[in-house]
Amino acid sequence: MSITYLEAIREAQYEALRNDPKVFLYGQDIDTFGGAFKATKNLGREFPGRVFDSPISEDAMVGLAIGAAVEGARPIVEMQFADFSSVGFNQIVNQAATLYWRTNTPCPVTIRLPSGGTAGSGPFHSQSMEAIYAHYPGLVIVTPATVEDAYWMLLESVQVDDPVIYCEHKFLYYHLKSDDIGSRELPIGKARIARPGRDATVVTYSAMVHEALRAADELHLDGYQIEVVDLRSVKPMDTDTILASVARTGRLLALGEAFPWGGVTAEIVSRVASEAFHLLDAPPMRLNSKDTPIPYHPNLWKAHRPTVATIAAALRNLLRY
Amino acid sequence: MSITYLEAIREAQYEALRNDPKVFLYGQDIDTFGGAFKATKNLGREFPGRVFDSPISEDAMVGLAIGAAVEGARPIVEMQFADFSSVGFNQIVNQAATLYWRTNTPCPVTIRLPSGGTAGSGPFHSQSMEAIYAHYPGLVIVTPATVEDAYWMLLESVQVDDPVIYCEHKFLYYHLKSDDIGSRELPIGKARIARPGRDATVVTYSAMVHEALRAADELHLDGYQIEVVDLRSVKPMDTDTILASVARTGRLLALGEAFPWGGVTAEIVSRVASEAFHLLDAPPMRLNSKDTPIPYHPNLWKAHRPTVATIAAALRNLLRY
Amino acid sequence: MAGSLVPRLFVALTETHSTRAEASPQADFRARFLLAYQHMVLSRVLEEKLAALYRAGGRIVGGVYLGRGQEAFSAALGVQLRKGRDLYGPLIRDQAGRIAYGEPILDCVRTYLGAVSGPMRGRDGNIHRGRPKEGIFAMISHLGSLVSVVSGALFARRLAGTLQDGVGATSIGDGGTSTGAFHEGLNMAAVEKLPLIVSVANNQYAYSTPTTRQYACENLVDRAAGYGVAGATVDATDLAACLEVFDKAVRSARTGGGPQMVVGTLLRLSGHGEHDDASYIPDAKRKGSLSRDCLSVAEQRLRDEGWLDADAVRDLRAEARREVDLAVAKVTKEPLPDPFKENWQALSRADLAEGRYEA
Amino acid sequence: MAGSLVPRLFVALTETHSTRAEASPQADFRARFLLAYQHMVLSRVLEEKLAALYRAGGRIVGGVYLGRGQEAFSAALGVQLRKGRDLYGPLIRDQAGRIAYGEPILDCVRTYLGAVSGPMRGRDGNIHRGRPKEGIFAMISHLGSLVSVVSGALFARRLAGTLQDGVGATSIGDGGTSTGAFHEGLNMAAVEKLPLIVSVANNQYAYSTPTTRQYACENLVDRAAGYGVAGATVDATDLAACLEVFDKAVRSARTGGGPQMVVGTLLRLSGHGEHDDASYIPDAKRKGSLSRDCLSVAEQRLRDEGWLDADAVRDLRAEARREVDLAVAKVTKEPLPDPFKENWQALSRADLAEGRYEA
Ligand SMILES: Cc1ncc(C[n+]2csc(CCOP(=O)(O)OP(=O)(O)O)c2C)c(N)n1
Ligand SMILES: Cc1ncc(C[n+]2csc(CCOP(=O)(O)OP(=O)(O)O)c2C)c(N)n1
Ligand SMILES: [Mg+2]
Ligand SMILES: [Mg+2]
Repeated sequence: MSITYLEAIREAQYEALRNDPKVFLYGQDIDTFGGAFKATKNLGREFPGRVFDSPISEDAMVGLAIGAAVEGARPIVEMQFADFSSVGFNQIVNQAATLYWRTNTPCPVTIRLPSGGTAGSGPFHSQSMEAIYAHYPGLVIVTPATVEDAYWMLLESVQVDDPVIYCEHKFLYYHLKSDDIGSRELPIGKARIARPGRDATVVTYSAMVHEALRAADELHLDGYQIEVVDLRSVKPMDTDTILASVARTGRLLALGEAFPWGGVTAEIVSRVASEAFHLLDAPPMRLNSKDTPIPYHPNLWKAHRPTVATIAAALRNLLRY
Repeated sequence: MSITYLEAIREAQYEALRNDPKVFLYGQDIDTFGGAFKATKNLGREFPGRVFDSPISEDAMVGLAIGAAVEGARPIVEMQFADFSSVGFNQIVNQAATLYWRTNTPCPVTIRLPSGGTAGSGPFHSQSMEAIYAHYPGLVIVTPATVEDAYWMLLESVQVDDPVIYCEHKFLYYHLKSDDIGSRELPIGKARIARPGRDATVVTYSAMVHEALRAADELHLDGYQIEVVDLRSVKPMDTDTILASVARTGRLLALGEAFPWGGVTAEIVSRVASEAFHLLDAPPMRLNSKDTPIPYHPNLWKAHRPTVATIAAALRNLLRY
Repeated sequence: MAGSLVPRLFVALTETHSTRAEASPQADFRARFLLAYQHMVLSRVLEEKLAALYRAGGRIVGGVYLGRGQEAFSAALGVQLRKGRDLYGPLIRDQAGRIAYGEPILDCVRTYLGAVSGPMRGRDGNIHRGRPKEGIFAMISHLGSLVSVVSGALFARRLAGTLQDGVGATSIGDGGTSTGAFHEGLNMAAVEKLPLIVSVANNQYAYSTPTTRQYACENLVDRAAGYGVAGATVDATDLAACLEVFDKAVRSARTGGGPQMVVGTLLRLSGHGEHDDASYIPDAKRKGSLSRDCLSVAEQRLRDEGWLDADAVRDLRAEARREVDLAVAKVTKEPLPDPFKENWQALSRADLAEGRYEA
Repeated sequence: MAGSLVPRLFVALTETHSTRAEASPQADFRARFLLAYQHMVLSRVLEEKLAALYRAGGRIVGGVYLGRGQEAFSAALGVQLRKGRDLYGPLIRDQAGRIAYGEPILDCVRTYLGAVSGPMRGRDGNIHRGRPKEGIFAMISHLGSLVSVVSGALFARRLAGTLQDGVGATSIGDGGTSTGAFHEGLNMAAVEKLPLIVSVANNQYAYSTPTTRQYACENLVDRAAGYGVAGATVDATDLAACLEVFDKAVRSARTGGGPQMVVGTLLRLSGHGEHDDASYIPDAKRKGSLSRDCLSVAEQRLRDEGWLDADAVRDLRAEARREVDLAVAKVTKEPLPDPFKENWQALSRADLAEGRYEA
């Protein structure tokens, strides 16, 4: 019996609700309906009075969670899609993120952002907003890439006394399976070597970890050993693990699904360039999605985001150097 | 008779209104009152029926401007402070920024963001949001650092058929003066060598250009020639000019007033590291504000943002390398 | 009137419509009723086809969102609008209103199928379509955000002196009224006294969420007074009533009455999308008074008035089916987007575009 | 009751207040009136001092925002709240309400002067202060955003079973009602049937913007019905009327009446901030009926009722002045923030903090 990435998110919320009466869930269509993606399936029935359907009011959803957190609650807010957090943006970056620093009052709010592209989702149901939130002080941004991390990092997020933006990738919901959720391996803030190698390092996160692994397989046929680092959380970013990997391989490709200006890949490359300049045998490279909104039609969507083919091509250039 | 940075912004809007009947201004307290900073002083009287006081509705202010732009108008929206654009965020990044790409309809909206820190302004009247907007496709982000650019780039912004986020720095409003607004030197998208040098390059923008110039003066006493590049617009970012400067100096400090995670400085460093790796004689450096909200009290605020002292110190480290 | 080809038997009525000034109130009403009904039928048939294509799989990627049951409310507003001179910001369930406004059904089919020939060129899909320069806005997903945009277009026309008696209309659902964007937009429209009609389709659910979890007022029309705008309610399953209420609202907006809020009550007769069986809607509601199908209600009226007999109705549906099949057949042969032919630029000013570190 | 030291002559009344259950309605009203008046005086005197410090320059950095003229409306709500058991989210012009709720004036002075000993430790200033864990929230600048936050705190207490008869109150201005946050927050509070009191101080201006450019309804209370919440209006210059309306609203909220919207009408008797001479307010308005100073109105009533004679009023002001001067003198000697002693961390979890590439 195996468990999917989506089921792991559901199970983690089940556990969180079971372990701590202070936990409650607030979001659109998450009670009876179990959420647009069924990430809260049956939780309303299993935990009566602790799972709430919200009006379509993202600003107030986050505001309500913040006020509840001040009173010691540990709410989990589900955004129906990450893209809609744009209308909850202010409460997240200016209210939740500043509360502890301003008033010494912890703000243990977890905000789930169903993120990333899937075929046919279009410009407003596909966004990856981790860089937007990571830019603001006062937030922790996690980006699980595995079933195990989806589970353990969500549980840990709920326990963190600071606001956590939990970016779950919709592309992994159903496809990604594991035999079980395993045991907690790493805490938030530590990256993971998803695949050891010696010729080049790909530093990435979320769904792109799997594209990178496939590209690494492809290059393995040519005899290259590509190391893949899964950041797990983009803020904090585990720079030590990144630098250690680059020290081994001397080559860096920063890979992400978000828009190309700024963002996680720029942060990765600039950290390595600043702190491990002499470990680099080749100029560090970046690969992101294109600088346009995310297209609806699969023909365009597939070309908008990095793919195994473009990642492999980038790696070949990096290795050829 | 000299003109301040703030007056230049006012004059540019005067010109824009005078040159083109399609231009109108929409914002809080900008009509009779002339705006919180007086950037629209008398414009309501000089152009009756074209300067409008808005309700406190940033989302709708931007939405109204977008709809007007669809009809061929060229609105200028004043946010009272950049920080409040957080509640207009969705209309900016999802409606204005996607309109042309989705529907082939140009969206010539200019949104003025009074940005950056000043003593005693605190966490919600001091923010620099250029990186937040630059991350999203479909927007042009300008960051004038001089009286001349404040004037000419605002006029040019209004003429651009795409949404322009015009980040004006409040710290420069009154202090920064020029004898006249001169003539248009460079278009949006081209950076400027604010000070030529040969030992190290500081790439920066907006108010930090002036801090960098002072730091350069300081290092000049030790015989160092620091080149200062004023980006003028952070998106597009004039990478050629940056690379050419780094080719001359071999050393890079990316400097900005925004928060340290991601943002303009990460983009600068990663571009240089990727495209001019071998031009660098030392690891590229970054200097930003601290990773906390912007403090209210001057003692803290002065320590939160880069200063001549910290910039000079960073440059010394860079040169010592 | 519809850009789609118009069944022969309606040409006359259509003309009556377009010259309605002279026509008698009764003839005028009859004409609009028949015209709206025609659009409702075409909309229903088109959406049934889309649903079938969705179930068949393969061709339609992403979701399908139907206006089933809301055709009367949507079309009744659409027939009041003059393409171009009036502005329209349709939302999720406005296929009938789109047809009535004059959006060719090819725009719908091409957008659902992602054809490059469509208005969205495969870049956006399904209900996220429009031609702003022709007066019909392309909604983004964020609910409520069109209210201020349509208002802005009216605002600009008034400034430019080109508004004349033009109006703008946009739709929202019961759920969408909870957004800050809706509030800010409608309040601003009221402050600016714009000729904006906001049609609120209260179909009892926002996705799976019942109105009890969406608002606490008696009736959403109670909000009109708080904005200082005119408010009206209507049984949205009754085309005749819808025509009346929108006729009044649009007239009032045209003649300086300011924003108009029209709240229609009905039940969503489909899932939120075709992926959704709406099993959360209790039988009581499914069988309740709100669950009347506006199309049957309209057909009953047609028979009662003797305006259209069963054969005519059958012909009309057949005609609509032919039109829809033609459109689908045509679009199916059209080219799909080609990533290598895309310019991949979000800005109109190519010289200001960036294209670094991309896939 | 005020945490600030209480003038001797009020101890008795204060006790009457705290045991008001037994007291006669008249005695109770008199007690609350006198108590509220005391807070109003202290607030006015404190703010006059802040304004003086601002004009003197040097010590206060940034703006000063006064509640001058709004003391009655603000204090009348504050005296209804029980610190800790009830929650309070004051806004720009609630100095009197803060004192009434029990915020020590030292919190105010320390925040304005940026003393590390204050609740905001120099990190935030002026009106952006509070002690959330003690029931008083620290507003961020973005208007409207406290409505949902205070609602959330009530929501959590109800979930935890600790709410009992507790209520939450927050304030907004005429301008703040135009924000999406206000709409979403109040609507959500109504859906959740929370014991929330929203006091709307319609002081005719939002900074320089008159209400004609802010909303188009007759009276902002017209919005209450649209949210399905109770609505009431009051002449906010009349302390007696304010006490009555808030007494009713808070009682109703305590006893399951759901959210309460109280709209007070008055004129802002200061600039938006002390930097603003408010020259945009026409003389007609300045001299109009709304321009009554609630403090004089209250003092008139005190004399009419024979509750307090001129000497007592003088003593009271003198006492307040002493208290304020003491506070300012004390704080002026306290240490200012030291960047080297700051931990410069936005997270409570130091191990998750980043600190790279910083100034
Ligand atoms: C701001 C925002 N939040 C969430 C969503 C996701 N969403 C899309 S449709 C929908 C339900 C809309 O309900 P309603 O407004 O009643 O319209 P209906 O579907 O019933 O026609 C939701 C929650 C959205 N589109 N925008
Ligand atoms: C969302 C947002 N936009 C703009 C501002 C800037 N601002 C601060 S106070 C103010 C006027 C507020 O007017 P009102 O709500 O009537 O309160 P009053 O000052 O009259 O008490 C404005 C526009 C803000 N604080 N928040
Ligand atoms: Mg609905
Ligand atoms: Mg006001």
